[in-house]
Amino acid sequence: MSENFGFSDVEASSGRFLTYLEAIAEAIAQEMKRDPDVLVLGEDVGGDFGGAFKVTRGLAERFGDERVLNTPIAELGFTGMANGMALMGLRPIVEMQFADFISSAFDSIVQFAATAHYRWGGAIPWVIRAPSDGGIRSGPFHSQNPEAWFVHTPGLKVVAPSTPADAKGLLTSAIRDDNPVIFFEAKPLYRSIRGHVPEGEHLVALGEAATVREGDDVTIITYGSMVHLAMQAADAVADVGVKIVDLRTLKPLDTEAILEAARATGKVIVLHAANRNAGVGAEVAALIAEEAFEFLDGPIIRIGGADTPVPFSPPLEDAYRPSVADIADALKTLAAY
Amino acid sequence: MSENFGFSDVEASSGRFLTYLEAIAEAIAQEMKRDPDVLVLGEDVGGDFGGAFKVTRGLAERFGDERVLNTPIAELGFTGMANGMALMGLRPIVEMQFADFISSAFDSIVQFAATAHYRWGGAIPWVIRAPSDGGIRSGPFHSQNPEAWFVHTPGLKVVAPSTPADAKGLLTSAIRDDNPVIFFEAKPLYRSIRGHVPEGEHLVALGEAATVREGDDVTIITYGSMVHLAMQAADAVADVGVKIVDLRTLKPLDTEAILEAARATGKVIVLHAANRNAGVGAEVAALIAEEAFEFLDGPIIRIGGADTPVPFSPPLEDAYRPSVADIADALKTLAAY
Amino acid sequence: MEALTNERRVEGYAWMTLTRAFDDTMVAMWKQGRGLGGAFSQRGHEAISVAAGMALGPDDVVAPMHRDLGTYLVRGMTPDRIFGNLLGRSTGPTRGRDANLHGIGDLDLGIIGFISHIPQALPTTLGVAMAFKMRRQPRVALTTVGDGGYTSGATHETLNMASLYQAPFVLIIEDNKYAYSTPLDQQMRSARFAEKVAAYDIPSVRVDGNDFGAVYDAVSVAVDRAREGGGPTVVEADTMRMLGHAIHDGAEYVPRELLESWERRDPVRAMRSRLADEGILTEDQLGAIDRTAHDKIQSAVAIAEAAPLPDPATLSDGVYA
Amino acid sequence: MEALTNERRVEGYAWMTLTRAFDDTMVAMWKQGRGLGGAFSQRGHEAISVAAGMALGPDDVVAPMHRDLGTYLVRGMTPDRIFGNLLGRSTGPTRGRDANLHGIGDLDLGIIGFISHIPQALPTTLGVAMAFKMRRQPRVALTTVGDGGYTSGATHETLNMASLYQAPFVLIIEDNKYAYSTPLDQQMRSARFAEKVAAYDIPSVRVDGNDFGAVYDAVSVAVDRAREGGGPTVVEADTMRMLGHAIHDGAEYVPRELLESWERRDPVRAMRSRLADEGILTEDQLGAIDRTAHDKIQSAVAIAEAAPLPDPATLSDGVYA
Ligand SMILES: Cc1ncc(C[n+]2csc(CCOP(=O)(O)OP(=O)(O)O)c2C)c(N)n1
Ligand SMILES: Cc1ncc(C[n+]2csc(CCOP(=O)(O)OP(=O)(O)O)c2C)c(N)n1
Ligand SMILES: [Mg+2]
Ligand SMILES: [Mg+2]
Repeated sequence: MSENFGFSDVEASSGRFLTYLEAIAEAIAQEMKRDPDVLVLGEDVGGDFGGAFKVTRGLAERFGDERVLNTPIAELGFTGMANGMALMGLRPIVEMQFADFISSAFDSIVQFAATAHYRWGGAIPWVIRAPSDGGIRSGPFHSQNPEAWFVHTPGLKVVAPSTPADAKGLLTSAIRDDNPVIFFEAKPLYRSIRGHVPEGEHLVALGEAATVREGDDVTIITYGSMVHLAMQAADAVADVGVKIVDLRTLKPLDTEAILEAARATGKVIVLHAANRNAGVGAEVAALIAEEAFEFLDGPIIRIGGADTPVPFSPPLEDAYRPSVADIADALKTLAAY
Repeated sequence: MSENFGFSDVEASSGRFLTYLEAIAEAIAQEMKRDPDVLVLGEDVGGDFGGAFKVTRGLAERFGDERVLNTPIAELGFTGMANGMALMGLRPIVEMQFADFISSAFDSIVQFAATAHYRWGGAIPWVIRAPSDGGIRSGPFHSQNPEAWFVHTPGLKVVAPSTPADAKGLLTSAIRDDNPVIFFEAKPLYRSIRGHVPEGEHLVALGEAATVREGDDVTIITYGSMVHLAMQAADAVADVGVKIVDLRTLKPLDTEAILEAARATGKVIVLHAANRNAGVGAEVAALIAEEAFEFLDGPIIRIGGADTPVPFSPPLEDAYRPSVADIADALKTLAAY
Repeated sequence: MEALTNERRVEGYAWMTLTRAFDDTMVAMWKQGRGLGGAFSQRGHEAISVAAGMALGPDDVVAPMHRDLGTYLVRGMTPDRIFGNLLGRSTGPTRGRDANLHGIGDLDLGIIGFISHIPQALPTTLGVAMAFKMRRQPRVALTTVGDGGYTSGATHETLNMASLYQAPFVLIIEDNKYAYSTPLDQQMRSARFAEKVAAYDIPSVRVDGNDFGAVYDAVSVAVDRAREGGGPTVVEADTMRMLGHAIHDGAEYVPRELLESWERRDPVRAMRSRLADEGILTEDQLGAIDRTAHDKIQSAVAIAEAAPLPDPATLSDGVYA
Repeated sequence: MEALTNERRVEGYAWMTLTRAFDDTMVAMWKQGRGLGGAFSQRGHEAISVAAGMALGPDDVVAPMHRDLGTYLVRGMTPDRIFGNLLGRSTGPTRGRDANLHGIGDLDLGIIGFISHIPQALPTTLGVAMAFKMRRQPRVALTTVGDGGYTSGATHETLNMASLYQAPFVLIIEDNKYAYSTPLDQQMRSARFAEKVAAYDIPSVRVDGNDFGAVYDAVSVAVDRAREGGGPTVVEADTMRMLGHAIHDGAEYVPRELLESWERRDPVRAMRSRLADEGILTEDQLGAIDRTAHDKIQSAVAIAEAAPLPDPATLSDGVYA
């Protein structure tokens, strides 16, 4: 892997350590145990196999094949099927084998699920789990970060955790939420980071950002795997006081937290791995430029992927992807502004 | 219709007047005559019928059924078919019956067409014509403005003309362009505006915005049907000098024109009919907040649709959609800032 | 299955008459400019939509489409609510949010609201059926698709999964000869739907979609099979779209002879004469049913037209549950 | 159709051997950590991919999938270029942009590069066939789909349109018993593909996918029919995926007996013994072919490993044509 996602928390905090992947698996198992209406469906999720990333391994044995349902290759159809299940009060957790394939289910998500409650009161309490993000040499179709399509679509909720604890807490909240929630898992974090995760029921409210580092000079607003790069960049530029806001939920955005941080430092970097152009960072920057204009002491710098498909070869993918150096440079530029 | 799209040009200029729809039809017919590789395909486009909006009426008789091909209801499949045709050098013009149904073809557009040339040099010279926009009481599924999904997707071009002349000139350029171009037609303009349209070959380059009104106080950056509302609002607020930039092409954006206008007036409104949240306007505002920060004399105000599906009933749709009054208020606010 | 007694047939005739009266009135209103936005006439589909509605049990769930007006009515959605939706009133099932018959769902009535995107109702309805199956409930989910919608990918994905999972799922294919302006022979090489679904190992039957009794029996058999764990069934209903795709559409592309031949098979009149010929109802009784239907629709229109439009302040209500 | 002479069979054996040698070497390299990203073994598919490639004419176009390595080789894509792609080198057909066999298109060789999204190659290939038809060119377009891809919506939309338009389109269904970890019986209720495509009025034939001659003949008939204006054909190839879905996958979910029974039907060994038994080639001659294949692959790997990685400055090159 081109990036070190080593998460300081591993050293720092105490207690029970799980990987990002283990935390997700734990949330699913605990919710399936708690609520018989929760089920899992998707390609290869069932049996002993337990999915391409093994997130659902062991669930079939524990909860039965019907609640851990293998589907054919039919994203549009099985996501539409989840819509119907959800209308009847079930809480399907749909696994996209890779986030890249969520585009195959597009109508079932953006046209039906996103609008049913607004139009006629049909609630759709499902969660789509989408293993997203790159940096691990998987090429254009196994590295995508498609969250912006869904953040732009009214009626959806979009979540993107950066730590094991948040992954468990946000997924638990997403499963209990009565709306369609798309849960973007940063697959480069699956096994590369560990963190302290509360053992029992653990809920992190949707729609609440977290300030994961305090600082007075520059704010970095980011989410997912990039939170860890931001941390490393902040460590690297020790003389700059860096506040880091982990959005955690991308829709609805925690506009208050965003604006508060922007007002506090007056200098803002918006960072994500998805391509920069018309990405979620554009909304964050535009929000600040409109609502916190008087507080700005410098341009709002956006850092994100290039406006190309995600290339496969290491030199190209490294050039495509934001790096610690890119972030550090932006921090210096703004600090000196 | 809730809005008056009456286009001053109708009175103002001289010569040959066509509706927005006639201008589009003329571009298609002229390009089909000029280049035997150009063909039209989609639902109900053929025969005497000529499509839901009658844009392709008469083409089948003139150019034969094979070049004006009726398709089954299979957007994913017939757009994918257009990909293959285009790889062989044909130039299919794919009609989506309504822009709202473009989501059904999503994979064929954002995964295949958008990436083929980058990945292995396979050029995809098609145009998708997408009748978009609302204000005409058509409800959530016949009123959408989905351009942001495609502006965020690397490898596509996105066009959204506001006048008959631009519609002809941009469509002609789009057909001749060697890349996949999504051409968003503002269907409320189809028959509601007329304008002078050059008779013969008429090309408007992709990627070039147009300043359609000069003014020193505030810039409105917009496109499509909203250009006409911006004009009306500027007329209504006579004491404010309003510069209006019609983007015309949304991808690639004419960043120079945007920044130049922002620098010139220091006060900017970004306006579109699509829902505001993470829309194209967010990219425009973020670009300005990053590249023209020192020139800004006020917050960048974004005006767009609400973060809801497009509602059907007049009072709701009018509340959903930007109005002349909304724009005029923003002009006054910024002018007074 | 509830046997098709004469009482049931009379009931069916009453629903079909109400459906036709609704349709006639709607068409007239829209032509007079008393409408809002577009509207779809279902003329010719009365036997299918009413029989489907009547063949279902009270706890079953249905996702009717844009030509299935009769199903909504039979399931208990009142004409004034539907007109309220057509006219964008706050009293319609979508409170002015969705257009014409789109989205007029009401789970209390076991009705799923559909979206334009064809054929989204199929996988949704399969999911409803799967919920019944997983909960071991003796309930059935039914939806319909047109000849046009049949060619769309989600139809294939749904039929394959419905068969794979043996879900209590019933699909009625409304073969009404056109998808908008496109005739069957420009949609597929052959249109023997019942044979096509053999590819999914799903039993199917083709019926005269203008014969109420035939549709009722076929759908009842399918519903019973699904309820008893026998899995999905497809009912292919042979019918004709008698007016344009929507009211703005004059349908000049449809050969007049074709319409005339089907006009002779009008489902409402056919039912009426059967009941008369078999001496089940007198002309007076039939006339009374017709007048009742007409009066119900007139008062429904009055209620809907008098109803308020939604308050713009409610624009963002209900985006989230 | 070019008759399957003994010369052609020997040629076929050489291509199958080269394909197998490539596959063996690739698997070994990836296990040794000499690979980059993931890789798909096609072991067991050699007869299908080579026969398909050989049955096509020089001007025909093919969109091979992730198990069709032999087709790329037969069409003239050299092993060093393919290894170059697998290793992210600037010398691969995608210049380091796409991964493993994805996107290794080259229109000069009549090859379309595929994307992951299954089954996108189907509508794309239909479009190629439609271009040939519209231009009145005697050319054919061929692609393949797995048992898994068959259940996806675009397969249905493509087969329906291919039949409707009578396009010169050939589809090979590679029934290799699994879609990743999911066996046939969890994908569809029955897997008689040849019967299923009757729903589209498309002629089809089921062949032993491990028998080079059988596949060659069936595909040749299909290609000839398409070229002569007879429209599309589906060839169902009965075969087995002998290794995991990709190299990281141990495929513990596949019963060992199933693999053993198919191992006895190994297409490369089967072809080899036929040529030996029929006295067409001596053991020495066969050994020479095997050694040549081995050597070609070794030098291809050397070339690819020595090739440069792409220059990061080229990141944005080629986004637009
Ligand atoms: C995905 C999609 N594409 C296009 C349309 C536009 N459209 C609405 S109804 C219709 C024709 C449907 O024909 P059919 O399925 O036969 O039903 P019918 O109207 O004949 O009852 C079309 C093309 C749509 N609703 N959805
Ligand atoms: C739309 C989509 N969903 C999921 C995947 C992930 N995926 C890649 S190959 C594969 C299995 C394909 O099975 P099959 O079509 O039988 O081909 P095989 O690999 O067996 O040759 C899956 C699920 C994909 N590529 N595309
Ligand atoms: Mg029809
Ligand atoms: Mg397979």
